[in-house]
Amino acid sequence: MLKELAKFKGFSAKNLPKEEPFAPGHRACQGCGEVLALRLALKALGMNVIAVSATGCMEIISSPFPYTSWRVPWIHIAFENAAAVASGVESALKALKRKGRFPKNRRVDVVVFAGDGGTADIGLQALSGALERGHDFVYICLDNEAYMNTGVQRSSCTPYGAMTTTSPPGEKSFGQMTWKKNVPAIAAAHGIPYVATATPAFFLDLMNKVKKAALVDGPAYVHIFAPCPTGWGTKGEESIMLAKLAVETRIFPLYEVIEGKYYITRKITKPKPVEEYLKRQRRFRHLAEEQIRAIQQRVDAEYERLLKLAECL
Amino acid sequence: MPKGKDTALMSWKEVPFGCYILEPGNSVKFKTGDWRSFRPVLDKEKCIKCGQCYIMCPEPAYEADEEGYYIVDLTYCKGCGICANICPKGAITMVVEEV
Amino acid sequence: MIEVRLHGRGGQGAVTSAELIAVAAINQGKYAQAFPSFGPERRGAPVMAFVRVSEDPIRTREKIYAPDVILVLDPSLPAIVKVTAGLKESGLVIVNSNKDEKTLREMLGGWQGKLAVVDATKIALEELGLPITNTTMLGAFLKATGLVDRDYLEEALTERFGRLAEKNKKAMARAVKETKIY
Amino acid sequence: MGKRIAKEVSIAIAEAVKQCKVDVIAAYPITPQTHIVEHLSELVASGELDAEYVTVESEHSAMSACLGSVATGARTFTSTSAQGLALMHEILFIAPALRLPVVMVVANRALSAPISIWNDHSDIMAERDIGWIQTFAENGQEAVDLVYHAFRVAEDRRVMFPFIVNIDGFNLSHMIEPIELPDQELVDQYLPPFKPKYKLDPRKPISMGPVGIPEIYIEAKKAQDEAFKNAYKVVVKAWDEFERIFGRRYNPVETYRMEDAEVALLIMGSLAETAMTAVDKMREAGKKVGLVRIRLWRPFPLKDFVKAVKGVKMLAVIDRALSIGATGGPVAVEARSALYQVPGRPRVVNFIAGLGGRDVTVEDFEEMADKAYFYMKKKPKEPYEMIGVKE
Repeated sequence: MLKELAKFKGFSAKNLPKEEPFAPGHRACQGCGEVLALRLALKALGMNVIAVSATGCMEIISSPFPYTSWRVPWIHIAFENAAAVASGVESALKALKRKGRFPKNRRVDVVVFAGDGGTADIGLQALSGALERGHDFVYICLDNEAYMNTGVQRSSCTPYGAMTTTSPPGEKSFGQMTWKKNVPAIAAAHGIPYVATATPAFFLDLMNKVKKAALVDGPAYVHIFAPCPTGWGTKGEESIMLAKLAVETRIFPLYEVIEGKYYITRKITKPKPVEEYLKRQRRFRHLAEEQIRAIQQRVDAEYERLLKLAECL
Repeated sequence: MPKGKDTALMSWKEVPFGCYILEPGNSVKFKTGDWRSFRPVLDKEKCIKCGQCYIMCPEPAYEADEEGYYIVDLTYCKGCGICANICPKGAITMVVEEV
Repeated sequence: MIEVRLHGRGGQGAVTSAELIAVAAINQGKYAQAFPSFGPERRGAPVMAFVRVSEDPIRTREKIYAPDVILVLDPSLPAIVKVTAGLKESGLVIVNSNKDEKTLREMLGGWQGKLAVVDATKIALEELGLPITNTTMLGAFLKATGLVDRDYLEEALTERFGRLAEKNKKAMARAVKETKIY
Repeated sequence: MGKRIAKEVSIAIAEAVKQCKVDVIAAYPITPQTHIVEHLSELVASGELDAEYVTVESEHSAMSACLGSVATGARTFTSTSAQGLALMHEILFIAPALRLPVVMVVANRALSAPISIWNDHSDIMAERDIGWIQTFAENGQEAVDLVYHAFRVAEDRRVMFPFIVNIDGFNLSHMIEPIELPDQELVDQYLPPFKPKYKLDPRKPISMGPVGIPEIYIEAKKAQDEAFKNAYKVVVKAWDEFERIFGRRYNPVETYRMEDAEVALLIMGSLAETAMTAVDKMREAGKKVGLVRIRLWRPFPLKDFVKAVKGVKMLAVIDRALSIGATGGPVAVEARSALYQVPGRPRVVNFIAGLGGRDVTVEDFEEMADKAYFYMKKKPKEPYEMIGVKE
């Protein structure tokens, strides 16, 4: 175990931080799972944070002038470069601390929030660069599996079979024809100290992982699965239930990669069938049995692979 | 722009430096409660004060009162129903918002 | 204003020679410009570098079309490149070669003007253990032109090469002695 | 004062940046900017410069990291060229809008295709409208001096705009010439520490880069535009102060032998030196030719420019970039527009020269002046023409 994490006891339902670094009055959709993930992540991090947002839903809903939901210092520059902006923030802090222009012992966590498009597609190069250079920062991908901000277009994190406005089903298509890009594995391949997956349905797990990500020296990546009622065609009240179901069907397994070692943080021994998850969402409504079977097989195989990775300790 | 129908928020001379927002978290001034068509109603009899509604609220709109019950702030509650959906005791019901 | 064109091969240090001449000239109070030929050439390819030296501030950024002096660092170049192109009639060619004057003039396309020759490759091999002739050829340049003072050139060498400067100075000194002027 | 020494201009620029005590450098290598950033990384590696050197993976990230850095309150520098500048394009607009005063040296170079690493002004002319303060250096000394000036102006609280110092790629960046680097003490006297009023700091949180809804966007842009125009005064004052401390005088627009000129050449950048030599030759031949050089390109020094060309019959604008399908090169279009309201304005003819590293010689400048004389009597058929193109 990393020495930076040795002292961290973890949050519990009884000792949650009182602070809400993310204020109400934001413009997220009813039942937005993404803004909940953002709120919980910031709650775990506290007020000594500099936050960088990529363009996307969370940026738009949190900052329409003259209102901001950010109670911590926050900057948004563009879509694809949040990791690079954070590199600059972190480097500046380092230089200013060394030169005595910022309190040396004051801990400031630099955190990036970006969506799946801003992470897996357009921002992947900047992310890879920042991870490789070893900046001490936390990158949080809020993955709602498509470009929701622009009207639900497919991204490389859109799951197989899902309907989006640019992966519509038709005579020759059943929606998204490719498998979801495994960004946590890409992040882990950089050899960074900490990678994790999380979802707001397991809020303590999410908050603990985000906090650990901040505690480690060097880059950390947390991939958070965040239901989007608008983009998925689901009921707002079911966001948490769906996120839970994604874990229980093994569609979105929860794990950590600490210094390259995989740890499954919630083992699913009796998985529910994926169909149970798929059928509750309009984006999968068109799927035939054949595709559902393919998804089930893929999920099983991926989980097996993950188990093997975790066994190789 | 028709005369007198000016929609500008302020004069250009009043735009803050860099168009920054200098007051942290001032979105609390923006009341999202009027987005709501359903309202959560808590049955204190059933409530066990577990705080799931508070922690899972995306706004966040829930706060604990002196007795430890989590009470929704209707200024911000958009009526999504997550709280009612996840409440382990079924203590929250969504009712149609009266106009 | 005196304009010098240096011919070498990529990696042989023609640009460094040009720089050292400019540094020496500026340090002794003159004005100078040195610049490489900005090309995609890589190690081994024939390359050029340029120097202008003047008593007054230099106010042109043209390339050098009609040089006063040509400095050839590599003995094989005259056979491949027309090194005397554009050279003024009153100009001077300084060349690294072990050939006799007649053969050399033939190699230089029948150049009848001033000519200075030194077997810089031999000197460099003996003094530096490498066929890098740029500093050796500066000795020939010193002797043939007198455009910069030896002290300033040696100072520039010291600054540039640090602990390797002595060897280079020795090679340069030998070239001063062994350069033949026709 | 410092001693006049022989330096490659790029190295001297890096030394000047060191003297400005930058905190963060984020840069990506591109020819012909490389010597600047290589030398800076050496200075950081050797400990001579206490700064963070961020070896970003692209120019887009270079500019992004720079903005993050300045926003956090660190003095920040970068340098690029051509394709690299083009790759930054999106972020270049954001820097001034967010009032983040990064300083950048651009070693001007042609844009692809065909790929060309050589000098012209195509790269920077595609970035005219980004809202950065921009100057053009004529020689190595000026390049260095403009770096001190850039930091001083950019970080001034009345300004707080990013700043580009343009130097001609290779023609200037790779030139070894005499340069005087001032004593550190004088630089410190000239350049106060960077103390922005607003920055990213958990002790006083602010939000930078919010969404500009239609009810605020135009007011935000008007505020930016007004502040930018006001930067002119600080630019000039900082040159006054520069003269007081370092003894060298710089103006937004320079003139050479313009006393009674009927034809004036107008140019930006290092080729002005070659043009001066041409002017001298033509003066000797009895031709009344002068030279105007724009040093401050943005904000455009309208009054200085109009004053500089007053009384001239023909203004021959030499553009180092092509504005394809337009009514002239970018500088000519600017000059024509600037003069339109001026009574008794000179006629403007436009030559495009020296694209992609093609040499522009003294003879070429003479030819352009001669053509300007010719066009006094006979109007040109086209609004601009290219010089030195083989038919």
